[in-house]
Amino acid sequence: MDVREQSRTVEALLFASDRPLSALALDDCLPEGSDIDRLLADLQQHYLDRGVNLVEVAGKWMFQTAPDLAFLLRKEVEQTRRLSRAAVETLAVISYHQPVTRADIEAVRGVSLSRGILDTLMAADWVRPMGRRRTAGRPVTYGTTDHFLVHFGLNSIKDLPGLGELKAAGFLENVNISRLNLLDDDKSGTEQPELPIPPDI
Amino acid sequence: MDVREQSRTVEALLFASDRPLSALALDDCLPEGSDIDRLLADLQQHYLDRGVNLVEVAGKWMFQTAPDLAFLLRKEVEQTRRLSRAAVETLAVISYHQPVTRADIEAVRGVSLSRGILDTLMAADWVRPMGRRRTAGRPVTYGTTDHFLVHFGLNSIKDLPGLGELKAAGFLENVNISRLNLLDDDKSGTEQPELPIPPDI
Amino acid sequence: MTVRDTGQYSVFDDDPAPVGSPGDDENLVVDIDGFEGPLDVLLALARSQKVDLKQISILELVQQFLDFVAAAKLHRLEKAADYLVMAAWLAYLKSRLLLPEENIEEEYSAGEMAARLSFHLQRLNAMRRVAATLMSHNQLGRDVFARGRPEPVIVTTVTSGYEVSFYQLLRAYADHKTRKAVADIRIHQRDIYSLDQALDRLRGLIGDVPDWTDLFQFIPESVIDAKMTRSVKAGLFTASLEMTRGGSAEIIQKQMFGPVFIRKRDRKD
Repeated sequence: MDVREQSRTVEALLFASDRPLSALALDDCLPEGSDIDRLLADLQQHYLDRGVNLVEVAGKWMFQTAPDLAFLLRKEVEQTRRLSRAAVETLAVISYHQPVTRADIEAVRGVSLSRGILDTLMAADWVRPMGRRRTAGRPVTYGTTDHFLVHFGLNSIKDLPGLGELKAAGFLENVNISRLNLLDDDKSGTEQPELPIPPDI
Repeated sequence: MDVREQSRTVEALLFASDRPLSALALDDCLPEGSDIDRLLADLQQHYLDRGVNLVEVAGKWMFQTAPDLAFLLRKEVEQTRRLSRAAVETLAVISYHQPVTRADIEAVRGVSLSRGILDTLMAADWVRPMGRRRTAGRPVTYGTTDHFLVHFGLNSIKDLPGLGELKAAGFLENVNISRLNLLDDDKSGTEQPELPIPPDI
Repeated sequence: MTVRDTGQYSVFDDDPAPVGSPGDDENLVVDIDGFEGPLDVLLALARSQKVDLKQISILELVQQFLDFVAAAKLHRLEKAADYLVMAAWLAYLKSRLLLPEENIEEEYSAGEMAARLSFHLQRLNAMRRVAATLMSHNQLGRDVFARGRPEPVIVTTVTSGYEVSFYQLLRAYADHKTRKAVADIRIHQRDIYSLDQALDRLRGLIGDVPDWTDLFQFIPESVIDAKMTRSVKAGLFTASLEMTRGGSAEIIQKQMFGPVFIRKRDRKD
């Protein structure tokens, strides 16, 4: 292994490591007689005016964005957040059972729908009000948006795998589907036509 | 911002990320009139023989360690869990034949698809449902994800190894049709011979 | 030889793998579990002919498979109906291959059937080869590595503040269904004749009857349904025991499975 290969090795190790590495640790990966200090110094020199620099922190080495470009990283800090488990489940229920009312969702999930879940799903532009059901109180029904389809790579809501397919794919262990389907038949209100929602909702 | 600074910017952004970035997203961080394609090509060239390379995967760009150093790095990082042979074969059938239905996969492999294979591949985010086929029963079809391409270092499905040969040999034609074509070009799909063999041979 | 699926994936291309070295048929030890179905066996057998898959002798292949199944029968073939069906089909193909073509008026000639089988084997073989190639490709996180210490920046044309994969969505729905399957146990309300009803009826009627009476005479006439009748009988019997225990009645049964008689009893007796 010549010096060039040694240098490439150190470069790759530092890049792939999830923590700063000491010269000693790096040296362990190199053949006997390698001059690790020299390799590090050369690499540092090579990266000196590039977009990333090789820096020594507390006696260990790591790659870091050049300080003058750090603003780039801060500028776009739009970290994606994780949806709560309840929210994912609510989204799943809405997508499979739409159009559904709040009460439907609660009936299906068996727990009351905490405030903020629907708001979150609507803010994410995955769920939208669809209309009003022609039943007492004329509750608002919810369904999924086009953006939902785009996000999950679906052409239409009919492309969601059915229960049989979920089971076949191994998602539903030891569950009797025919029984599930029966239970789902109590999905009320499917026959009632939806009323269009007024624009101020 | 001169070209040198633009290059440093792109380098810093790509280096900071552990997932591929699209040229479009990178371009958003550059001043008007920057030639992002040129910048990427130059960077790729610069890193060509270094320990870290700039690669295009799934139509996006990312830095990763040079493949020839794999033997050195492997011990550094925990081995990815081994897939069962059935899972690997299923992944291959899906990636080369996509979009495919369960029945297609079973026809090619000559064995029914056991539980735990599709959901494992989906959990690894390599495979996803694509839609439904317009045939009786409208079965769900499966295909590969962008993450699959990234994981295997492919820019697109067209880059799958050996794709051309498989195509030339007629192995990738519609699974069911090709079976019939082999026997009789004039036969329509409805007249499948009733041979006592499950799965279809 | 024995073949075991270790669950590990190996680069099996050009391995003369599963069926073992050709020629030692006499020592053929068969472990069906080692194979993924009959096509897998056939491919392994075909490979053992050590010729291009396009040139394999289907007849010889068929015979080898039939031998394989015959040997496997001694073991646990009942687990593998597919093998038997395939064997039946191959036996049929073999007979067709041996018979002169002109005597047969069927949709497919033996040659076509053989070609079709050959095509399937070639395709499976090809898929296995590319599967092996694919797995030997550089894999991210195994052979090549992304930045190990990514700096927290996400450069995307931000579409949504939340990250949920399709898998997570399906998983959530499936988990919900699984929980629901456990939670939603509905017990149908059953029509039963309660002990209280039976006691009321017996107490009300027993005074009107002077002597030993068959307990089942007290079954209300309105009860005609068989299930309900059973419930009423059980109720009345329990009630009669209860009343006997309390001293307000006595019961007698003269033979096994015979009728139970009841009569009112005075405490003073």
